[in-house]
Amino acid sequence: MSLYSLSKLIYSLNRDPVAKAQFLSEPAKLADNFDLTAEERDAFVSHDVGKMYVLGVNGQILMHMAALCGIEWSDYLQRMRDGVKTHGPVREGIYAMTTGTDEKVAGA
Amino acid sequence: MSLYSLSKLIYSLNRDPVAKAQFLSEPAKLADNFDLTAEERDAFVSHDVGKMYVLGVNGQILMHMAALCGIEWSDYLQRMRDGVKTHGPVREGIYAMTTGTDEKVAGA
Amino acid sequence: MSLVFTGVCSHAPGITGREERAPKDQRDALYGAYAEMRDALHAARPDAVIIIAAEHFANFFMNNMPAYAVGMAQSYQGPIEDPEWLRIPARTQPGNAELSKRLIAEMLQTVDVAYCEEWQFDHGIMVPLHFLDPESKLTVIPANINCQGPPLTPLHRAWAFGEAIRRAADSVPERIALVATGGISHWPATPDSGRINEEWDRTFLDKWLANDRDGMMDYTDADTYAEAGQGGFEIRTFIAAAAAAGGPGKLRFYAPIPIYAVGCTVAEMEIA
Amino acid sequence: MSLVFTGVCSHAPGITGREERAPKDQRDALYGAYAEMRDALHAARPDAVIIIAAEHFANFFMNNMPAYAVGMAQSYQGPIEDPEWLRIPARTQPGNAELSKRLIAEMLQTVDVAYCEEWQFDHGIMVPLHFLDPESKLTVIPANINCQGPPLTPLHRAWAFGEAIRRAADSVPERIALVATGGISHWPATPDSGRINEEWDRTFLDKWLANDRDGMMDYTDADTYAEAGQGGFEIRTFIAAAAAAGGPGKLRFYAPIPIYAVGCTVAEMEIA
Ligand SMILES: [Fe+3]
Ligand SMILES: [Fe+3]
Repeated sequence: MSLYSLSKLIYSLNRDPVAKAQFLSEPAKLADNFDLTAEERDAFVSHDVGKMYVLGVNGQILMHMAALCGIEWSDYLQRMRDGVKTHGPVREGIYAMTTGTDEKVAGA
Repeated sequence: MSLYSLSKLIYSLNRDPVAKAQFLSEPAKLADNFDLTAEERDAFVSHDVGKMYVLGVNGQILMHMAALCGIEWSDYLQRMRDGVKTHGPVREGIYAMTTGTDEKVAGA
Repeated sequence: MSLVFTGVCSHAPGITGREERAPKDQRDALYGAYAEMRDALHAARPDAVIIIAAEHFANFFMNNMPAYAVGMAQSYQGPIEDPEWLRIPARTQPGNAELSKRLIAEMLQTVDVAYCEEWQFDHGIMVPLHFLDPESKLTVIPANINCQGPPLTPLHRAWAFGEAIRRAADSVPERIALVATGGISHWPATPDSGRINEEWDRTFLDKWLANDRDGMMDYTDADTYAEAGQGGFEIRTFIAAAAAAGGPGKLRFYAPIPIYAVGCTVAEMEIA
Repeated sequence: MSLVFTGVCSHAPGITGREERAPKDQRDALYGAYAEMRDALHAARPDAVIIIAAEHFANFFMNNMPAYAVGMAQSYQGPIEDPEWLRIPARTQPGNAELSKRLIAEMLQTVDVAYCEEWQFDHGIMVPLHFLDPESKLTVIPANINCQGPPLTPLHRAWAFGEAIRRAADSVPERIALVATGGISHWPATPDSGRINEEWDRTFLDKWLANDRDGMMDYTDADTYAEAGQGGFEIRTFIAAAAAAGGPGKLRFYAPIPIYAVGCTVAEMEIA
């Protein structure tokens, strides 16, 4: 249930002001409270939205983390597309990508 | 919803090891995270089980806090009875006391 | 007293957060439709408005994911998102815990709702409120249907939830309004964001406007996902509204607006 | 494959935590009854055991209080209480997330359960497990009925939950056992702790053993509270078990034991 842990970490971050503050100051320490793989931990700490999307994090959670990191909307979409290009299709979770990685549906 | 806040504080305490540790080292600081009246805060910080019972905290939450404070079972029941003797009947919440304050039903 | 108003509308965060990036005529027509619905809602003089949302992991996570949930607090805060990002200022909305409790007790006779003595609004409720109650004057009771994390509640139970809301509303002396919010086809927050299946949307809307129960039940989640994206799961909120209202619907606005990432919809339904 | 076992038992923390303070003959007879039930449960060779508890604010609080909840994790930890206080060592119990998901999807057809990808066991599940599975060998799927914080789910929905569990169990290839745990009359964790209404208990048990649905439905929460205490709300777990099993019951043990704070009960029910 490692994807569950990563998702829960981002869920907490999205709703808890204390976690938000810690995320901005010491993200690695915040991540230590959750049972993550090294790959998940690295993606989280380095704000690697594309990788987290490929790891299966639901976009409805990821979107808010992206906003918190100051990632603009079209850039957020592009990073997910780039994630799929670099790391391959979404590995787990419930949503697969249904358009091409070079296809920009909106927000181009 | 102040009783709600006090109850939630004790609920968190019962299930969260981090909160437990903070409760033992700096209970006042833990209480600061919750929106309590002065009366609730005092009762919580001083482990006043009888008062918290009268304030309406559900016994199923209070029981575990009592155990955490090292209060033995019969003593826990007696403290609730004493709380009612000192502060009057339960003020809020869903449970009223149905036996007399001097009646010991079990655990005497 | 009874259910006095039922409406449905979109809640996509882009509607406010990326307002200026849509074609101006579309933006203006959509905003105008929300304003018309606002006037109709207030004209119904509700004592409380139940807002059925399909929230997005703001309050509910897979550690305890209720199929149905109803708020039971005296007030609610929102948005949980960065107000700058959503472009909706933080606000406190009045609730009514005691009224919630009476409504929930009645709903529980047939639908197993979770009750919530606290609740933070995300864009699913904030976007509708921003348009329908700009001054935070209405008493709101939030409700939720899990449309995000499978296993999802089946469509016929969403209908049962709507029926329970209607029965509960009719059982209290207060005037109750109902607003359901959700997208029809959309692929929100994914690289597919902006895809909209207009044909699918219009077919669903036709069924909804006719309050055709059987037609609305005739979707599997697999088909919905394939043709309407994960956002299409939110048709549950429209279905609950139709069950509660019982009458035919009236469409104020529909247009696919890719930068808002949803087929934007504003509609009302007669109480029958 | 089907439901292969149904039993009910008490879960009061005093049964283990204050073991030696009861009369020895009562303690021995109760412990013996649990051992008999353990043997019967294991003899049924279940692939998984659903344990319906009425937990006490260990996982569920009034911020999101589901009427019905079912676990969907690969393992579970407990007890949430101090192991010294409960005198039950901490353990990890195997779960089966994938089986949970199939069962939950079927239950959702008629009952709106919350699903939970994590769950910490409190005494409501730990005390039964301590007796019924001392070596943590069984695959467990926890379930919960809100019997603590009003508004409570009505008794006829607890019956519907039992029916849904039965239908779900019959729909999977695995052998499913069911254990429901709760008190009958009791006033747990209050100054009235130790009060037990034996007459009320025996009347309820007679109805339960006869699987008399109408008789079991014939309680209001107000009457139950007055005559059987807040702990009496937990009859919901017994009712769900009766609905799932369908047959008559067999009482292995009943005795009011005040220091254990409940009318201690161990019983099984035929699958019909
Ligand atoms: Fe949505
Ligand atoms: Fe209990």
